[in-house]
Amino acid sequence: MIGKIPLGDVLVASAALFAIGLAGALLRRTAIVIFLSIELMMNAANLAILGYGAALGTVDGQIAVFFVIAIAAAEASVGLAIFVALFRHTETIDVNKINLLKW
Amino acid sequence: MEFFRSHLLSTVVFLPAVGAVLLALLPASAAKGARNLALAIATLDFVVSIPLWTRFVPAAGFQFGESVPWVPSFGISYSIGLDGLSLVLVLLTTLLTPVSLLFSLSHVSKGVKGFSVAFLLLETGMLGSLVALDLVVFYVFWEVMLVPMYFIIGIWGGARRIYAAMKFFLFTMAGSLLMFLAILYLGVRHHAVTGMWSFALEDLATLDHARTAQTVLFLAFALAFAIKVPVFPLHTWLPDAHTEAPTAGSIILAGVLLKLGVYGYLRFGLTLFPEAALRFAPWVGLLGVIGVIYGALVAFPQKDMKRLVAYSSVSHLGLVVVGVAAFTSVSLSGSILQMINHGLSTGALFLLVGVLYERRHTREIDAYGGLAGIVPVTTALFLVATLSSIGLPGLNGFVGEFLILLGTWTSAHRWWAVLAATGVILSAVYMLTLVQRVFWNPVAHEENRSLPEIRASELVAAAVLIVGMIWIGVRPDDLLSRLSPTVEAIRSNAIEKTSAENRAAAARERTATP
Amino acid sequence: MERVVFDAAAAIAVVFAALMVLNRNPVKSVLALVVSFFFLAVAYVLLFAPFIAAIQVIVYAGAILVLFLFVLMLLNIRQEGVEKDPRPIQRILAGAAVLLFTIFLVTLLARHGAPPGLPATASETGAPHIADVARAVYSDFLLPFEALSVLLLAALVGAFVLVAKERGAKA
Amino acid sequence: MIQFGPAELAATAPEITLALAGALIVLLEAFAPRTRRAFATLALVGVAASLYFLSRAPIGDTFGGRLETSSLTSVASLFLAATAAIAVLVAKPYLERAGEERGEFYALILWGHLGVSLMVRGIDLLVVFIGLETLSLAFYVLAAIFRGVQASSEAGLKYFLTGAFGSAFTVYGIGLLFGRTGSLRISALSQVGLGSDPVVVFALLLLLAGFGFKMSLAPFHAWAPDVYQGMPTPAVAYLSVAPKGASLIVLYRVLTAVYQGALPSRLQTGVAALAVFSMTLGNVVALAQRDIKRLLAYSGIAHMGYVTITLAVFGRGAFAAAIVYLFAYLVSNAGAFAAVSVLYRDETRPHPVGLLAGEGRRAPFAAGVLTLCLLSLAGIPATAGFIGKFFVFGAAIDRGLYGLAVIGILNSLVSIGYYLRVVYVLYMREPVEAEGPPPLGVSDGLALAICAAGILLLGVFPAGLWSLARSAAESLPFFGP
Amino acid sequence: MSALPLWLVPALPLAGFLGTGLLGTRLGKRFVSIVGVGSVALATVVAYARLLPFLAGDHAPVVERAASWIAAGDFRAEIAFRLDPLSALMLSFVTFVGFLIHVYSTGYMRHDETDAGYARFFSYLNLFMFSMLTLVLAQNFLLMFVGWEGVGLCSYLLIGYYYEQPFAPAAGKKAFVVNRIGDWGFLLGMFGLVTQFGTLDYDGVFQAAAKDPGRFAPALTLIALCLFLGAAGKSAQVPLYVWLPDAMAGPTPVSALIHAATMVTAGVYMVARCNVLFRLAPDAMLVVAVIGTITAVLAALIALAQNDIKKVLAYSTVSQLGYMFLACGVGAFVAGMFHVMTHAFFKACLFLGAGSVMHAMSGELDMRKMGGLKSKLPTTYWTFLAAALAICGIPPLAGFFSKDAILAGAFEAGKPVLYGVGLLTAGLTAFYMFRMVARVFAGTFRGTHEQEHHVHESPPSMTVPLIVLAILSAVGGFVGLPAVLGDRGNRIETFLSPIFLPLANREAAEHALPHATEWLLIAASVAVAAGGIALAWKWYAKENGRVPDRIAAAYPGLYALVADKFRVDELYDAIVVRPFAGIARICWKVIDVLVIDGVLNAGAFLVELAGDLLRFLQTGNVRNYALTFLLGVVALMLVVMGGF
Repeated sequence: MIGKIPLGDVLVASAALFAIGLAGALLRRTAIVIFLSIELMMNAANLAILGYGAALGTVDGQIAVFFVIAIAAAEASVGLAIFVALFRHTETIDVNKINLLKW
Repeated sequence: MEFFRSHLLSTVVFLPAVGAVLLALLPASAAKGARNLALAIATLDFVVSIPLWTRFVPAAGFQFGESVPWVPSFGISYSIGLDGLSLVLVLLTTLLTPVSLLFSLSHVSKGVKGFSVAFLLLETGMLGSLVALDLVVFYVFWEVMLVPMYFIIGIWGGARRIYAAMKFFLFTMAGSLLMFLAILYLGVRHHAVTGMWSFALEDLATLDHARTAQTVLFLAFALAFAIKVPVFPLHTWLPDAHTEAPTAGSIILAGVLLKLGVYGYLRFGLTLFPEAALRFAPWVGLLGVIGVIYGALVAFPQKDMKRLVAYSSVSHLGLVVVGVAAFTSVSLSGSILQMINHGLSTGALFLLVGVLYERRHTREIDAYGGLAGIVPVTTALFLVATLSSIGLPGLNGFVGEFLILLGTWTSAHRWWAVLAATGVILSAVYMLTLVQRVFWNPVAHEENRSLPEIRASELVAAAVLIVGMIWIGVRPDDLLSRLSPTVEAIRSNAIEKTSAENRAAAARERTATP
Repeated sequence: MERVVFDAAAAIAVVFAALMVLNRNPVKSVLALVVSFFFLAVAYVLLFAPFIAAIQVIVYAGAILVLFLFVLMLLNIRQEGVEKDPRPIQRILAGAAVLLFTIFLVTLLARHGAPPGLPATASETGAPHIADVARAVYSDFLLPFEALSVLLLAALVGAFVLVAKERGAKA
Repeated sequence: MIQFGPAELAATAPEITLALAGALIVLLEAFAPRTRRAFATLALVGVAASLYFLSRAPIGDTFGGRLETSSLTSVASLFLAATAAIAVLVAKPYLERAGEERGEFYALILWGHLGVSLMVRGIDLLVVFIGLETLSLAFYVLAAIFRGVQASSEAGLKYFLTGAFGSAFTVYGIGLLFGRTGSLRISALSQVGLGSDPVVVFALLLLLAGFGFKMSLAPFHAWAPDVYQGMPTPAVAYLSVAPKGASLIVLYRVLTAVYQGALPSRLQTGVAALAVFSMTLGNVVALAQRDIKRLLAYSGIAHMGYVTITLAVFGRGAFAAAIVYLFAYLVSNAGAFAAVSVLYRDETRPHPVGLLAGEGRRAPFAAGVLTLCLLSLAGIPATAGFIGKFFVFGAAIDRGLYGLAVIGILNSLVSIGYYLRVVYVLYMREPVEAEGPPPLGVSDGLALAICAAGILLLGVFPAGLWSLARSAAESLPFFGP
Repeated sequence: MSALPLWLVPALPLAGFLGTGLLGTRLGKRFVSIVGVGSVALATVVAYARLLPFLAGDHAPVVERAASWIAAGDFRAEIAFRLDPLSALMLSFVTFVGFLIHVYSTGYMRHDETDAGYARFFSYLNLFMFSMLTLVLAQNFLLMFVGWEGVGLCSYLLIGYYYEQPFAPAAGKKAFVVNRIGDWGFLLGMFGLVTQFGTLDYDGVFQAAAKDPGRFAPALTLIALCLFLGAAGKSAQVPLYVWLPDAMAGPTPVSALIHAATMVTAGVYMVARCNVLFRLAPDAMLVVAVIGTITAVLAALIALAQNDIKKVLAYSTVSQLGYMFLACGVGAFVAGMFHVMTHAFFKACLFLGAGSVMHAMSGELDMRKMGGLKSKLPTTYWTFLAAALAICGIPPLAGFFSKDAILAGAFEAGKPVLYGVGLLTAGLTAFYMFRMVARVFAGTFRGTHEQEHHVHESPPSMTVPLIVLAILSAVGGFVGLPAVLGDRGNRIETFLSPIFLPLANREAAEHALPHATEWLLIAASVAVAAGGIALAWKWYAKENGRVPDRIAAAYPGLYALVADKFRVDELYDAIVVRPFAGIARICWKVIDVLVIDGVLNAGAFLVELAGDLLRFLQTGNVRNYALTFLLGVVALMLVVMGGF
C-alpha cells in the first residue's frame, strides 16, 4: 500500500500503458507515432518504478525516473533529427514505405 | 646448428613454413626466383629429413621427440615424435613435395609465388600432422592442410576447380569437426578422471570409456579419417579434387593427403579406442573390400585420365583399409608399405598424365592413342608406373598387395582376401585399357604426331619415383624392418587393451599364422 | 479517497493513451498523449513524487511533445493513409503477440507484482521529500548524473550533425 | 554521502578523458577546421589515455558501489579500446575518401565508446542503462551521418526505432528488478530467494531481450543487417564488436548476481534456445547474402549464438571462454570490416561481394587480411577463431551440453560455405571493376596489420590470453565457490 | 661346385634387357644384336657350365640363397635359386631354344624394323629370358611368381609389339588379363600354402607335406585346384585358353619362343613341381586330367578347320599342352615333362618354319594362298616335315616317345576314357598337321604373282636354327625310351625321380605294364597317327581338298561352328565382358553420381534454399523487426516461465 493506494493498481496501470504502447509501436506506421508509443512504454516503466519507490519508501525510484525522462528527452531530439534527415530523401516517414535496405 | 641437430624433427616440419614466409616477402615480380627458391627449400627439407632415416632406431619407439608446453592451463603441449609409421610417411612427404614442385617448375605460370607459398605451407601441415603426439596439435596441423590445398585446387586447377575445391574443403571439414568435438571430450574426460588437463596421446590412451561413449568417439574419429582415405561411400570428393587439381596438387593429394586418413586411424583411432576399433573392424574391412572392387569398376569406364587414376586410388586405398582392418602383423605392414607404394606409383601416374596434359591440354583419353611411337620415353615411364600400380612382382606394388592379402587371409576374415584379390585382375583391366587407348593403337589424331617428348626436369621427377618403386620392389625389407616394431606396438597395445572376447579372437588369428 | 483519484487518473491516462494509438491523425495522437501524460503526472503526485510530476508536465508534456508537434508541422505529415498493409500478417501476429504479452504481464504483476515482505502501509512521513531527491542526485547518484551530461552532449551534437545546414566540409 | 574526491576522480578519469577528447575535437571542428587531419590522432590519443588511466585506477568499487575497477574491467576495456582504435584508424582514410571527415564522427565514436565502457564498468543498473543509451544515441547518429545518402538515413531510422523499442523493454526490466530490491545496484540482486521469484525471472528475460538486441542475438537481431549496410563501415567495425561484448558482460553480471551457482534449468533452456536459434539463423541466412556487409552482419549474429553458449553453460570457465571468444571475434570481425572499408572504392553505394572479384591480385595485402579474418571467423586452426571455438565448445562439453556443441559444430560447417565463397571471389575470379581498390594508406594499413597479427598471435599463442580471461573471470564477483 | 652362381643365369639377360632397353635406340641394331643375343648366349653358357657337372654328379638338389627379400610379421621370403633335376631339365632347353630363337630373330626382324623397334624387341626378349629363368630356377613360390608374372608381362608386350595395328594391343591385353585370372588362383593357392606350411619355400612345403600327408591332405585339394587355375591360365587350358590363339598377333619368333616352347609350358612345370601336393589331392588330379583331355581334343578339333598357318599351330600348341596336363593328371609327371621338352623342340621348329614361310611369302598367313613351296623352300620344308612327323608321333622321332608315354600313363592309371580321347586326339593331330604340310608345300602355288616372284629361302641366321631344332625334334626322344625298347630303359624317368618325394605311409602304385600291352599301345598310337597322316595327304595333297569341302558343304552349321572356334570368344564376351562394362557404368553413373553425390548436393541445396527463403523475413520494414523482437520475448517467456 502506498498511502491508501494499493501497489497492485499502480502496476496494473503501468502494465496497461506498456501494452498500449507496445500495440501502438507495432500497429502504427508513422515513424513519429511509433516513437510516441515507445515513449509511452517508457512512461509505463516510470510509473512502475515510482510506484515501487514509493512503496519501498526510497528516493532512488524518483531519481531513476528523473534520469529516464532526461534520456527520453535526448532520444527524442536525436530521433526527430533522424526523421527530418530521412524525410529529406523520402518525403515520407511511413515506415512501410521505407525499405531500401532489406533481404 | 646444434639447435637444429637437437630439434631435427621440428626443423624438418617447420623449414617449409619458414621458407613460405620468406617467399611471401619476396616481390611478386620475382616469379622465377620464387619458384626456384621453393624448390630449393623443399629439396633442402628432404636432405634434412634423411638423418631421420639413417639415425632411426627401429626398436626404440618414438624418437626425435620434443615437447614444449603450449597452453599449460589445458595441458596442451607441442609434443612431437617419430616412429616407424611416421618415419616412412614423413620421408614420402619430403620426397614427393620437391618432386611435384620440380614438375610444376615448367608449367605453373600465373601466381607462381602464391603457388609455392601454398605448397610449402601444405608440406608443413602434412609433416606436422604426421609427427604430432598431442591431439590438439595434430588437429591444428590436420586442418591447416586444407587451406593451402583449397587454394591450390581453386586457383591453379582445371575447369571445374571451384566446385572441386569447395567439395574437398567441406567434405574434409565435415569429418574433422566431429573429431574436434571428440578430442575436446577426451580432454575433458581426462580432466574429470585425473583432475589434470591433458591432450597428450599417451595420457588419453589410458582412459577407458563406457561402451557407447567409446563407440561414439570412435565413430567421430573414424568418420574424419574415412573421409580422408577415402572409404566408400565417402569417396566422391576425391575424383573431383584429383581431377581438377593441378598436377603437382594431384601428386601430393594422392601421394600424402589420403595416407593421413589411414595414418590417423592407426595412430589415434586404434590407440585411443582399441575395443571399438576391433569391434567395428568387420565393417571397416567390408567397406574396404567394397572400395577395392567398386573403385576398380568405376575406374574402368572413365573417359578422363586423371579421373581414372583417381578411382584407382579409391581401389588401392580400399585394399590398404582391408589390411588395416584385418589387423595382423603381416597385413598391417603390408598396408603401411602399400601407402608408400601408392604414393610413388599414383604420384608417378599423375605426374605423367600431367606431362601429356601440359602438351595437349586435354585429359580426354580419346584425344590420345598411339603415343608409343611418338613419345617412347614417356610411354616407357608410364608403363613402369602402371605396372607398379597393378602390382607386378619385382616392383613395389606387389610386395604391399601380397602382404596385405596374405595377412588378411590369415586373419579371421579369409573371404576378404579372396574378394580383394580380384583387385589384381580388375586393376589390370582398367590400367591396361588406359595404356592401350593412350599409348598403343593407331595414331587417331594428327596433332599428336608433333607431341614433344618429356622434358629433362619432368624426366628427373619421374625417374626419382621410379627408382623408388624398384628399390622397394627389390628391397622392401629396408622399410619393413623399420616398420615391424611399430606394427607390433600398435597391435599389442590394441590387443591387450581389448576385452576378453576380442582377445580370444586375436589369439585365434595369431594361431592361424604359424 | 486517494485511491479513487489515482485510479481515475490512471484510467484516463490509459484511455488517452489508447486514443493516441487508435487515432489516424498524428497530430491528434500527440495531443492525446499530452493529456495522457498530464494525468500520469497527477498519478505521480499521489505517489509522493511531486518533483517528477512537475518535470513530467513541464519537460515531457510541455517540451518534448511540443517538439513532436513542431516536427509534424514542419514535415506536415498528413494523417496515416488508410491503404492496407503490404503484409496483413504483421497485424495478426502483432495483435496476438501483444495480447498474449499483455495478459501475461498483467496477471504476473497482479499476482506477484508486490515484492514479498512489503510493509503493509507506508506512512506519509516515509515518503521522500524533494530535498532528498536533490541531495541524492548530487551525491549518491553523482556518477549517473555526470554520465547523463555526456549523454545529453552526445545527443545535442548528434542532432546538430544530422540537421545542421550542409557546410563547406562536404564540398 | 558521496563526495567527488580523488578516488572518484581516479576511477572516472578514463571516461572523463574520453568525454573531453570528444568535446575537444568538436570544438576544434567548430573553430579550427584546419586541424582536421589531426583528429584521428587525437581520438587515438584519447582512447589510449583513457586505457592508461584505467590501468592506473585503483582496484575496487567507487561511487557507493556503482562503478567497478577490476581485472575484469581492465580486460574488457582493453577489448573495447582495441576495437575503438581499429575503428578510428580505418575511419580516417575512409572519411577522407567520402569527403565526410568531420570532427563529430570521431567525437561520437569516443562518446559511444564512453558509453560502452560505462556498461562494462557500471555495477549499477542505472549507470549501465545510461551507458547503453549513450552508446545508442551516438551510433543512431553515426548510422545516419551520411546525410546525402538515403541508405544511411534509413539505417539511422531503423536503428533508432528498434533501439528505442529495445530500451523500453530494458527500462521496464530494470524497473521491475528495482521493485524487488529497492536498489539499482546489481549487487543488491544477490539477496536470497530472488532467483525463483517469477517477476525477477521475467525482468531478467526483458534484460536478456534488451541486451540481446545490442548483441544482435536472434531473434532480436533484425536491425543489424540493414544498419550495418547503411552505416559507415568504420562505425560498423566498432558497433559490430564492442557493444556486443559489453552487453554479454552485463548479462553475465546480472545473471550471476541472481544465480550464483548455475542457471535454473528452464532459464538455461531458454538461453540455449537463443544460442541455437541465433547460430542457425545467422549462418543459414548468411549463405544467401550478396552484400558483404550484410553477410558479415549475419555471420556476427551467428557468432553471438556461439558465444551465448557460454551463457547457457554459465560458470567461471565458461565466462573466461567467452572473453577469449570475444577477443578472437574482435580481431577477426573488426579486421574483416576494416578490410571491407579498404577494399571498396565508393563507400556510399552498396557493397556486393561480386565487386571484390580479382582483388586478391590487385590488393594482395588487404585481400590477404580479409581472407585471414574470414578463415578465423570460420574457425580454421592456427587462427584466433579456432582458439575461441576451442574454449567455447570445450566449456559446453565440460558442462555436458553435447547437443549445443554438436549443433555449434555443424553450424560452423555451414558457415565455411559463405566464408569460402568470399575467398573464392577474391582469388578465383577475374576483376569486374575497371580500377582496383584505393591505395592503402598508413593508418588503415596499420589497422589491417594489427588485426592480422592479432589473429595469428592469438591463434598460435593463446596461453596468455587465456590466463588474462581467467583472471577477469575471477574478478566477476558473484560466482559461487 | 662351379664358381658361377646360379643367379648369374637370369641376371645376364636382365643386364641385356637394361642395355638394349636404355641404350639400344641410340646405339643401333648392331649393338642390340650383340648385347641382346650375347647376353642370352652367355646365360646359356653359364647354365650349361652348371648343368654338365650337375648331370655328371648325383643330381642332388642345389639351393643358392642370393638375398633376403621380404620379412613381415612371421612371413619370410628369400631370393634363392634351385638347381635340381626338374629345373635342370627346363633350364637345359629354355636357355638353348631361347638362344636359337634370339639368333633367328636377328634375321627375322632385321628388315622390317626401325632401330627403336629392333631394340624394343630384343629388350623384351631379354626381359622374357630373365623372367623365364627366374621362374624355372626359383626356390620358392613367391620368386617363381615373380618370373611367372614377368613372363606374362613380356608376352603382353611382345604380343602387342606391333602396337599400331588395332588388333595386337587388344590381344596383348587379353593375354595379360586372362593370365591375371589364373594368377588370382595362384595367389590364393600361395596363401593357402602359407597358412598350411607357414612358408613358401619348396623344401619347406614339399617335405612337410610328404612327411605328414594325413595332416595336410584335406586342405590340399583346394590349394591344388587354386594352383592349377594359375597353371591353366598360363598354359592356356580350358576355360582360359582363349588368349593363346590371339597371341599369334605377335612376331613369329615370339610365338615360337613364348607361346610354344617355353612360357606356356610353365604351367606344366609348376604342376610337376608341386607333384607332391597334387598326388595328395586325387580329386584335383582328376580335374587336371579331365581339363587337359578336354583341352586337347577341343583344340585339335578347332585346328582342323583353320586356314591361318599360325592359328593352326597355336591350337595345336593348346592341344599339346592339354596332353601334358593329361599326363600330370594321371600321375605321369615324367611323361608330361618329357613332352614339354620334345614339344619345345618340334613346336619351336614348326613355328620358325612357319615364320620362314611367311618371310618368304612376304607376310602371307593364309594356307589357301600357298602350296608347292616344297621346291622353293627346301630347307624349310624338310625341317618342317621332320617336326611335323615328330608331333604326329611317328617313331622314332621325339614326339613319339613322349606322346606314347603319356598315353601309356593314362592307360596305366586306369583311365580308359581319357586314353581313348587322347588317342583320338593323336589322330586329329596327325590329320591337321599334314593338312597343313600338304596345303603349304605340296600341290601348286595358289598365291599372287608378286608373291611367287618374291618367294625365296630364308637367310642362314634363320635356317640354321631350323635345322638344329629339326635335328633335336628328331633325336630328342631318345632320352626317354619306353621300358620295352632298350635295356637302358627310361633315362629321363630315373633322372627326374628325385623330385617325386615318396609320400609317407603311402606305397607308390608301382605296377609296370606287361610288355604285350605296351606293344599294343604303341602299335595303336602309331597306327592312328599314320592313318591321320595318310588321310590328310590323300585328301589335301592328292585331291586338293575336294572331300573336306564336300563335308563342309554337307554340314555347313557344324563346319562354321568349328571354323569359328566354337564361338567361345563370343560366349565370354556375352557373359563376362559386356556385363562387366555394364555394371561398371551403373556404379559410376548411378551410385556415384546419382545416389551419393545426389544426396550430398541435395543436402547442400536444401540449406542454401533455406537461406534464400529465410532472408525474405528481413522485409526491410522496421515494424516487422519490432514484431520479431516481441515474438522473441514472448517465446522466451513461454519457454522459460510458461505459467510461471
